[in-house]
Amino acid sequence: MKDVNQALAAEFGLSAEEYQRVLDIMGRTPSFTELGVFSVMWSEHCSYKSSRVWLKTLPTKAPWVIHGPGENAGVVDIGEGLAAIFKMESHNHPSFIEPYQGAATGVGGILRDVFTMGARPIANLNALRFGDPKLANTKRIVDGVVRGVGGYGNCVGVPTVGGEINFHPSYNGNPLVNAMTVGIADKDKIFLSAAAGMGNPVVYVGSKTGRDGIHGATMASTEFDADSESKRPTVQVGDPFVEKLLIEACLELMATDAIVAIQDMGAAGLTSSAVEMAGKGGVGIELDLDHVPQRETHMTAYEMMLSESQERMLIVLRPDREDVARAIFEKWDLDFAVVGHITDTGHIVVKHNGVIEADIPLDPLAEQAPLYHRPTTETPKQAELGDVADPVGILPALFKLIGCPDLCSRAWVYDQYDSTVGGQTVKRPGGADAAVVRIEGKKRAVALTTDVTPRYVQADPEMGGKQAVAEAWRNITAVGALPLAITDNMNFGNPTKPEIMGQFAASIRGIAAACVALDFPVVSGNVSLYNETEGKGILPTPAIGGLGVLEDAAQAVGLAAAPGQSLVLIGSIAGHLGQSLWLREIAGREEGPPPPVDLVVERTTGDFVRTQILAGAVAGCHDIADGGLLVAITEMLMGGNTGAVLLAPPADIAEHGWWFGEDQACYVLAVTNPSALLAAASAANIPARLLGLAGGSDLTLAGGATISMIELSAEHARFFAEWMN
Amino acid sequence: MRAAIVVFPGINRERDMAIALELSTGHKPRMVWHKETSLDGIDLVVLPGGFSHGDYLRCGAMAAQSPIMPAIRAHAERGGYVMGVCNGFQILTEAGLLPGALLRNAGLRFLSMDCNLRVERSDTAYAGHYTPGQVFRAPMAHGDGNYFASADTLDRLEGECLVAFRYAEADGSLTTAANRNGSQRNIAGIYSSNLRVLGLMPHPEDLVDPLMGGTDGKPLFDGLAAALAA
Amino acid sequence: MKAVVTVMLKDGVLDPQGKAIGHALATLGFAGVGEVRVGKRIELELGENDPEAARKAAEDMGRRLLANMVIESFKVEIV
Amino acid sequence: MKAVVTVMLKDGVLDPQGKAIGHALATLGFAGVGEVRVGKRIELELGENDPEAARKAAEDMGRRLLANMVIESFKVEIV
Ligand SMILES: Nc1ncnc2c1ncn2[C@@H]1O[C@H](COP(=O)(O)OP(=O)(O)O)[C@@H](O)[C@H]1O
Ligand SMILES: [Mg+2]
Repeated sequence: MKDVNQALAAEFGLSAEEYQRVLDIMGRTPSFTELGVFSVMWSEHCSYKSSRVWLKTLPTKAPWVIHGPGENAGVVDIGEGLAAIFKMESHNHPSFIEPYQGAATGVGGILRDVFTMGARPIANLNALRFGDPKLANTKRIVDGVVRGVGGYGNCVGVPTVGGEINFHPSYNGNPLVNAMTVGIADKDKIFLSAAAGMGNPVVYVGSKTGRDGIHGATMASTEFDADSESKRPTVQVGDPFVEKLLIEACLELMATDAIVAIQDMGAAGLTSSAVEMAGKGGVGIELDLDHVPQRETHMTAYEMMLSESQERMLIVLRPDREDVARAIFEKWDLDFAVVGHITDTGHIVVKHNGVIEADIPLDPLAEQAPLYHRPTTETPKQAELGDVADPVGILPALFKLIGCPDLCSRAWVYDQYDSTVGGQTVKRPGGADAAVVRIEGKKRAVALTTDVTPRYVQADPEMGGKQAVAEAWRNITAVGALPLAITDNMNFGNPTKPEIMGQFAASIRGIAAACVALDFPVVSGNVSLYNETEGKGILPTPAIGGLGVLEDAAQAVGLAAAPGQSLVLIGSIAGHLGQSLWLREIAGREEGPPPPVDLVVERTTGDFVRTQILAGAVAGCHDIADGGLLVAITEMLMGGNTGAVLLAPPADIAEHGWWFGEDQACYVLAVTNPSALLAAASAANIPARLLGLAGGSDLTLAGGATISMIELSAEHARFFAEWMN
Repeated sequence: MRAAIVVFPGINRERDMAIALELSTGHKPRMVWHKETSLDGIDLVVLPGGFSHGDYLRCGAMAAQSPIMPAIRAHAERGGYVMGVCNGFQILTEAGLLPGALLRNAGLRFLSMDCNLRVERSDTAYAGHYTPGQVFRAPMAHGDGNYFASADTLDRLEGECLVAFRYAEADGSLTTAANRNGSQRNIAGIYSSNLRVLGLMPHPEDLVDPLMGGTDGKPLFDGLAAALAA
Repeated sequence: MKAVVTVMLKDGVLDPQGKAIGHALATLGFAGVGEVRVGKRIELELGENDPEAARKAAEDMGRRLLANMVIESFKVEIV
Repeated sequence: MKAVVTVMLKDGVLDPQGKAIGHALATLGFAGVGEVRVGKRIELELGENDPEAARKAAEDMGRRLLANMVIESFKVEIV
């Protein structure tokens, strides 16, 4: 085995200073295994060394928050003694290297983060970003990722109910795969990972350990370069069947009183789970690797400690409950092995073949973990856009937009995801601004969404951060639910570049401001940095996963408008075309500042809309986002298989600005009694305007321009079908 | 009616099925672990949807070898009622309790969307609350629902009127477009010769509540409850 | 002793996977590719040392689990 | 000319399917079954008549489409 020195430390991704710090902590040259432990625990992925200082500034508290960041997932009180447990996590690098397995194991990993806390997973979402659709490689990655998300989620029987998929050349070499899981538990039966109890057995359950994904955590913490090829053997393969058994077995065990602490083996496998569990509990832990269930022969301590084999959990049991636990895992045909015990040494001690392979003090490992205040430079503000002429006219632009890769129907994607298993899916993908999933046996439901508009964040990271949170809040509001909390997945480029770190810091500022203004705290999240290939970084992509609650699922509304219903705009449109899809797709420019977000207006407008929905005054509701008002209207009409006759825009706004501007805090409502709604709005001082009447089979503008909905729907459905034929 | 749902490792629509059955019968079905060996006192045995044993090798192949299978076979031979939905249908064909096999969907992709099913006959315990030729909606969610059988098996099924449901358009016409998974003769579900064993790919159990988008699937369970009453 | 069980779809059972591969190969520019059939290769480590016993066991496995005789046929090879 | 491309997972890569099959064989009472690995067997009709050219073509197909070189390896046989 190589001898341990600075060169090896560098290979393991530790800087010279970091290695020196290891030497100081150990007071000697670390063993190969010890160096491995330090390198993964101090990797960006596990230590958050570049992002921690900023993450700490996020608002994480509210009366309904039971556990914020710091646990495997966030936990919020949703009433009736129930808690929603959720988190989003990235699997970007693995999905580039092996799209199917990368995406599949990403779903598996986030599921474990949620059920390890005692929740039965009830919904999955996935936020995906890919490169230029014209590239064959993009097609291959999209196909593999979508199959992988479905392959794993469908098999474990958790409905995949929502997400996003967008395209931009900046993701050519760095696709983003962010998976989110939501689970439900009794709020007084939450399981945590802090180990306790001198001598308590430490139990390993699930799949056997192989040489999978060794150093995955460090891989997830470095830029891609030519020799990423050589990192390929670390690809992990997921086994959703075993995951399903693991869910059922863990939930069965959790119904007993056997568990002291439990934690999934995620990134950095046995190392991070053992270190985090003992560290959080302020105890020590001793592992005897001879007892670790192994798939391969002659595995070294280093390999076993760093393996990222999937579908494994680590549990600290009450000593007198070992047999109860063993029986449950044997029933489910899962491995069950006592691999160690809790000590009072404050050290993690790893033995193999009677030899002590590692002995590391836990406090310094955590407390002296590197923490960087990386230099930041502010992103320069974009010049105002000024007037942009309309080169094509309204309906031709609509036709082009409705069929473009970023706005066309996503049915090809979600038709491959089982969205109904569980029998509780009230609003399926495509049916509403947020997915709505009822809690089995209750009237209550949760509303779920993921959102971010990377081109806004690129143009103005702070405003873009605000907008991402605002849009998540709006989407939850648009189904009638009360937004409660978010999880975030911060996907950025190389943090050692000041302009990248500047984007990160500014978007955190924006996210934080929006969370405060909207009472929408961050309860969990994940950071993925170094999303760069040959120096080219991705658009900054702080994906937001939002959760809201509906006391009665029957009150949820979708986005479809039915014939005979009036369309009413709530909110005010200034015709903001900067960074709009119209500007990119029709005028061929990616310029200008993103639409401004006024959080006070956002809140008053949304609260009004929600009140109207809960009062039963609204048949359909859709917020204005990508593509603007006319795209929103068209989506509502396609959803209800109807056309509409629309009224003229106000005289003081350019027509294309009115129809395609991406102004924030706006909703289109489909109602049977428009005058009542308009009256209520003016009484509440909320801008509102009658837009037109749904009906017929054509979309007709004031002045007579018209297009058949059949044509629009066909164009809407075309892209993915043709692309993937 | 006393119903049992067989729980094979990896199935995942057992709770959906239990909800639908309880809604129509008023009783919670008994959950039977695949390692049990008796079904005494059970009128209806349901093999639910999911991915038994991960759908590895062939969907349903390993579940068809479960310890509970002899009891299910005996129950069927006794003229008992057995319903297999999705993975349950695959298990029944693998076990030889229904003819044919379910191959990979023609498009090689998982299909999750509502489909229209045409009721081929309603003089059975399962379809009694539908009318012949009626079309109802049901979610489907499968990667291997492409029904295949030899030509003579198909002709026998048709001859004995053992086709239960076919993929159809809303107006009942049988088109290739409606037959998304490529099944022969648009077959979505079939009966055993005595009409007591039913296998179907789509999931009526997931459409029994207006909140979930409709109640098109409920008549199947109401019909069973009525036919097997007491 | 190692047994290799090869499972192929019977002729007449259409093989969408094979068709898709043939199609993909054509679009990749491989000319003149005719029929493509896809099957499974299952390699088993057997406790047996007697080739005949091993073959019998493998054939038994093929019939009872590894192949579905309605749509598939299989071959056993002892290596 | 006919080519047979056999695709197997690389050693060390988890084979969930093989694992499940091994488990099922054991419950069926087949004793002493060790590791089970499952791969694909792809039979291709090639327009080629020259064995060497056929092999080259098949190997090219293996690399570019039939095998996922990240986790799989393949063998070509001309028959
Ligand atoms: N961007 C973020 N915002 C808020 N919390 C975060 C963020 N990134 C990570 N966290 C929190 O830090 C903790 C560790 O994150 P992570 O290592 O991803 O969890 P796990 O190890 O369970 O995958 C989790 O509680 C997570 O919610
Ligand atoms: Mg975790």
